[in-house]
Amino acid sequence: MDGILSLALANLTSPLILSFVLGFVAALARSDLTFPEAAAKALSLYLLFAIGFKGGVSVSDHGVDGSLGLALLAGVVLSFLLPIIGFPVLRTISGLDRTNAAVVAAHYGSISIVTFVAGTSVLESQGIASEGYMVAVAAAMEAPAILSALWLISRGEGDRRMDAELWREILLNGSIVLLIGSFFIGMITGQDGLREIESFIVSPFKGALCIFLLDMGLIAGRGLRGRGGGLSLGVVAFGIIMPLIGASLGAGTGVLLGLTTGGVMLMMVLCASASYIAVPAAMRVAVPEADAGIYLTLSLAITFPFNLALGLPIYLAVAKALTGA
Amino acid sequence: MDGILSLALANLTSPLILSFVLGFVAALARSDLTFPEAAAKALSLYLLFAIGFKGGVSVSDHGVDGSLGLALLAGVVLSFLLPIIGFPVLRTISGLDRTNAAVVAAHYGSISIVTFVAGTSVLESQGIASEGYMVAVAAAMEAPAILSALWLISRGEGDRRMDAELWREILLNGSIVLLIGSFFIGMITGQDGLREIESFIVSPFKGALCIFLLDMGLIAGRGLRGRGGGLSLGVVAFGIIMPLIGASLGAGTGVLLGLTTGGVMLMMVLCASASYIAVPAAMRVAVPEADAGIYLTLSLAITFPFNLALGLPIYLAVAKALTGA
Amino acid sequence: MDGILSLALANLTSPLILSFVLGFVAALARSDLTFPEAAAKALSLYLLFAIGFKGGVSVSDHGVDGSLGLALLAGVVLSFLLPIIGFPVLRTISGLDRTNAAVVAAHYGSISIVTFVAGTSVLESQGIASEGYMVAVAAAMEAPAILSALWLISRGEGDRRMDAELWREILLNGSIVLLIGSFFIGMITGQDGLREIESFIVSPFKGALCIFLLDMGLIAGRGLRGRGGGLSLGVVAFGIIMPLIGASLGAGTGVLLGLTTGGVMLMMVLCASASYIAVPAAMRVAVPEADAGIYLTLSLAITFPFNLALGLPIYLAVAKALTGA
Amino acid sequence: MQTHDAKRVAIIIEAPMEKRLTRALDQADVTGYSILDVKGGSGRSGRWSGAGHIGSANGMVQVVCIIRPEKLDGLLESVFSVVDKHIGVVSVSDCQVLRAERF
Amino acid sequence: MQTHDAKRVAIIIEAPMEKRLTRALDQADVTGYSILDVKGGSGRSGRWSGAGHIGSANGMVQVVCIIRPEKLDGLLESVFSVVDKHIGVVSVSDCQVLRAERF
Amino acid sequence: MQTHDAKRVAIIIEAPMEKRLTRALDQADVTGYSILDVKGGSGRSGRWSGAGHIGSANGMVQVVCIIRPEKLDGLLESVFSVVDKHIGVVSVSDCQVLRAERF
Ligand SMILES: Nc1ncnc2c1ncn2[C@@H]1O[C@H](COP(=O)(O)O)[C@@H](O)[C@H]1O
Ligand SMILES: Nc1ncnc2c1ncn2[C@@H]1O[C@H](COP(=O)(O)O)[C@@H](O)[C@H]1O
Ligand SMILES: Nc1ncnc2c1ncn2[C@@H]1O[C@H](COP(=O)(O)O)[C@@H](O)[C@H]1O
Ligand code: NA
Ligand code: NA
Ligand code: NA
Repeated sequence: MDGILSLALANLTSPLILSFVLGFVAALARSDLTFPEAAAKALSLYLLFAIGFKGGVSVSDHGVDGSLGLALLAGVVLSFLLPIIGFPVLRTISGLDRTNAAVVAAHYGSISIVTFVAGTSVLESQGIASEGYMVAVAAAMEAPAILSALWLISRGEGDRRMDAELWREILLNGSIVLLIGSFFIGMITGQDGLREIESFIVSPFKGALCIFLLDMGLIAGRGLRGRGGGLSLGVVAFGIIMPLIGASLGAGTGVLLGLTTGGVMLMMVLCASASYIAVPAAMRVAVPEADAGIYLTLSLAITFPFNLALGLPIYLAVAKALTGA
Repeated sequence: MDGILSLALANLTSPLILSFVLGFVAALARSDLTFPEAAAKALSLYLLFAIGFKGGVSVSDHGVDGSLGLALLAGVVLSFLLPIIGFPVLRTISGLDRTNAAVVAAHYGSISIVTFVAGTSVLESQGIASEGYMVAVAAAMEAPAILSALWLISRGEGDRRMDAELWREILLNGSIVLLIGSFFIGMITGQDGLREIESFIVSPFKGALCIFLLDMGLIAGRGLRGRGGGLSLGVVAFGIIMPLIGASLGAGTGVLLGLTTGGVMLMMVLCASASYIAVPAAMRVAVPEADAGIYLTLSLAITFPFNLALGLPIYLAVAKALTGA
Repeated sequence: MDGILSLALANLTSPLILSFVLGFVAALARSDLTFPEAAAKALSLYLLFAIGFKGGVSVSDHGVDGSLGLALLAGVVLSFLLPIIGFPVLRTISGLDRTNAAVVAAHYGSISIVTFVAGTSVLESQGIASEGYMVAVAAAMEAPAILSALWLISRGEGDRRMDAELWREILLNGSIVLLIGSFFIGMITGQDGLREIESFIVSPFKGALCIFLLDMGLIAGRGLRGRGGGLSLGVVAFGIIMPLIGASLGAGTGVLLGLTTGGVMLMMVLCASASYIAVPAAMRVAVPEADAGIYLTLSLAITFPFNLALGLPIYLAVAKALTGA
Repeated sequence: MQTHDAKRVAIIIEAPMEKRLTRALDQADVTGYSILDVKGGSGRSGRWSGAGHIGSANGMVQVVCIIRPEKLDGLLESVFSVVDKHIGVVSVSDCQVLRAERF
Repeated sequence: MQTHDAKRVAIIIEAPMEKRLTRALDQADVTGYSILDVKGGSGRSGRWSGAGHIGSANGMVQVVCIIRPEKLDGLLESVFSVVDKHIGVVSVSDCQVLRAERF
Repeated sequence: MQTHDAKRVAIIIEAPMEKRLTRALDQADVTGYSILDVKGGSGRSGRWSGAGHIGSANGMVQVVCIIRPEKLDGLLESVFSVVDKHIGVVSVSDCQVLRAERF
């Protein structure tokens, strides 16, 4: 308990979190501080490339064993399952209609790569290793949840809106392709490749992440100011309860798979985090009648900050306890 | 004198100034070299974040004493005063009407953060320390001058155009918020935080500043080509005289406050430099009838290059002489 | 032979090439992975600034001798000549009409600075030095080819479309100005200047180039998908044969000039590469009736990848053999 | 100077629907259109701004087609099939064009 | 396809005035508009270009509102109260819209 | 509110021709225009998208001029001299403006 608290405190006073807080506060105070869209996009591509590459290098260091396959499978299953678990919870505590509830739940089966990146960053500053292939698990968990949401909706209405085209779009969306692609580049080029571009993707990484989190804070704050008032208490509660449910399942799975402390923590982070890029884009197309104000705001302005500030230290402490580290 | 000359020469052949010159010449030669707006904006956010953070870390190292409060107060007073001093000078030598003269004068009470950054960079290459809190003074000096300008105008016309909304916009404008915010982050996280993101905000800083100054050169050159011909000799002269007046006041204040050599120099830089972001934006809204061609061009294409190329070495030499360094 | 193969293999598994391949494959698979235009532009300005600066520093280290003048002259002559050599070849194997053939040929007299940058990067990882002034040769070769193309067209039609304005635009286009300008900055500031901004322009360079090549892969892949099918076999063949013709002429010239191994290789790269920035922009204005789909696609989607993947190791092996290294 | 009657159709739609819309236009044989970025706005679903957004789920684009009057109905029908349930505004106005052979 | 008469109002105004304009629109009960970036231009106060600018003092934006004809006068009046002393161009044209219930 | 008849001319043209077009406008005494970015499109020469492009050879821009009706012919002629052989669409529509003294 004491460990969690001191960890939480260290986390809360890290430049990463403080940068997020700065953005958040600036937005709530209605400052005109904004980040150019192109710069934010470029920064996110940089983070994806770097995290994928480093994951690949780490796999090339330790070799691939059966656990990679198992972890991927577990990730896909969890991504399918989490919305189905979340859906009745959300319906019960919020009273959202079937469509909106299904769409919101889908976000929690998928993942937030920035939360994942922040998680690896916490591990790094504590000198805790983790399975490099967790990056691949992250990529694998992006999409399945979408299917669960559509199944939940169709049970009520009996129609489907997913065409082949939309599937292609989701599975080949930029984040997934870049993450997997750079993972493979890292795996192929290994330490030699890393040495060549280390001072681009390793040393400035944390600073770049600060700037990115500053922008995320701005977006989350603006979201909360714009729509936050409109979120019912039940919905907001879900945005905090669901990560904890997800993290518990992730913890169990991680331990069953025999992952390291770092690996268990990252699995928890993946399950606890909610998508705000891939799933919203797919939902806009497939379920236009769902209210984007609910799902985007909840995922960005409630769950993301919760995970960043409180979730990460909790998940790490639990992972440590479970793996006896 | 010899010291100034050799300093000026060293300054003039630094990559920073040469990058500015390159942009300036390219613009005058009507090259199509341009910097994407988003990239320039992102770069300026980076510079603000880095300079604020480093200032905060330095304050966390040396602790806060009464001098911080005094320096802030002095900065605010100077920001109020400088336009009121500049206004009659400008009226006399240029014959501008009251409104335009007041608006132009306001720019000289506020500050140019890039000139400030270039000043810290000159100090660094000479290994001269300065008070970390000068960053906070810079932020405090952004806005008061605007009030002076409006007071000068209203004395003639008897109206005011500042509403609460505009004040909020000015005081919470992006630059101020980012500067102050990152200053606090630096203060809270101190050397530990700095170590984490050093290779992002310290090592590449000077190179990034080069690129930014290249862009500033382009903008200044284009401004001069577009509107430069329209500036009367009196107005141009003001753009060079006023920085010297400001610097003198800054020097006196710095010495009175007992600042270090670096601190005195930076106080001079703040007083000598003219705003080209915060004040123009406010003036567009509050005094739309003033001619943006005059104030933007003067500040960007005359005063900024003057300070960068000649002002900085002069101010440093004076600061050294005054503090006996 | 064996040397070429192992070199080619090392080249093909470098992060640089793999990043390009990732972009290329993502585009062919119709992923929505895209790079913001502003970020790509900013990255290209960074690469130009860094490469120019480093070239200048290297000249300041070794001093300027007569060989610089000779190399510049040779570059200009080759830029004029290559389109005139390429034109009949292209007409013969592709049957393109005079106008389109002339315009396509012009691209091969000019140069691709990214191919050049990738070439210097290969040299660096092998620890092979090269003449710093090759950067200036690159800049000198950008434009003359355009004149040759217009001469080839006018022989058929008897008209010219180049006005003074267009010449100014071409000769002062952003890439040339930035390259030459930063070359001079590097020459003036030398090692001192380099030390100040090294951790901006040297250490992260290769990583930044990876990201840029990823984007080039996306563009090339999209080009190929969009228009690739429309390129006749003869045109495609030209896109591979012409670099080899150019490289041979470059090799001969480099040896005659007495360049080092690295210098010979870079001269080959310049002659082998095809423009996709300066020349297309000029042709859009001067020869609007030419089909941009042909020249842009050929240069970007055929010749650029060919040079990157196969050309560079071949040219290096030949340069080594010719200079006995 | 000789001009010809035409219609200018402007469609404001969510960015994730852009490809579907242009595909529908292609299928309706409307091969001329231009796409402009919309950087913010307001509608029944509230205000939004593109600033700082990282995904494309939140943005909108404006697609402008200039077409011969007789092709308007076909175009509107195929546009409608895409826009139907979606956020989006479709407006049509009269205009004149030079070089009618291009349309 | 059934269309309805509407007005398209396009306002080009300095970026620092954008928020004031949209606030005036909100107050005039005009809740539908889209904002587009203007990257350069020319007017009585000379030429300008957004390229490389770092503040927003220099830029302009275009705000487009499509409204029912009967709301035009109210809109113009509230726009005018903001645009009055400011740089800016206001143009109004006729158009047709689908789905009139949205306006 | 008092409005005045005017014409709105919208020219979509390749980015490398932008300066030539605005020069022609200046020479035809049309000193009011705004330039907007076009981020993609489709025409007789196929589809294109600005995404990721590094040169300007590939982009297009839209130049919008609002002018008094009597100046239209002069404008179109000088525009035509530039657009002639080039990719590009010119459309003209009627509009009303506030503050006619500005045009
Ligand atoms: N009347 C209108 N005029 C111009 N743009 C509109 C209008 N109504 C909606 N829009 C645009 O379409 C988006 C979505 O509209 P809505 O579906 O009403 O929320 C808005 O954010 C605006 O960008
Ligand atoms: N007649 C016009 N047509 C289109 N845009 C215009 C016109 N007049 C002015 N503008 C735009 O409004 C800005 C300011 O105009 P002005 O106040 O006349 O200097 C210009 O830079 C253009 O972007
Ligand atoms: N009918 C049209 N309506 C709107 N934009 C068009 C139209 N035709 C062409 N364009 C634009 O002009 C560009 C070049 O057209 P084109 O010369 O026909 O290939 C296209 O890519 C579009 O951006
Ligand atoms: Na999750
Ligand atoms: Na000042
Ligand atoms: Na060549």
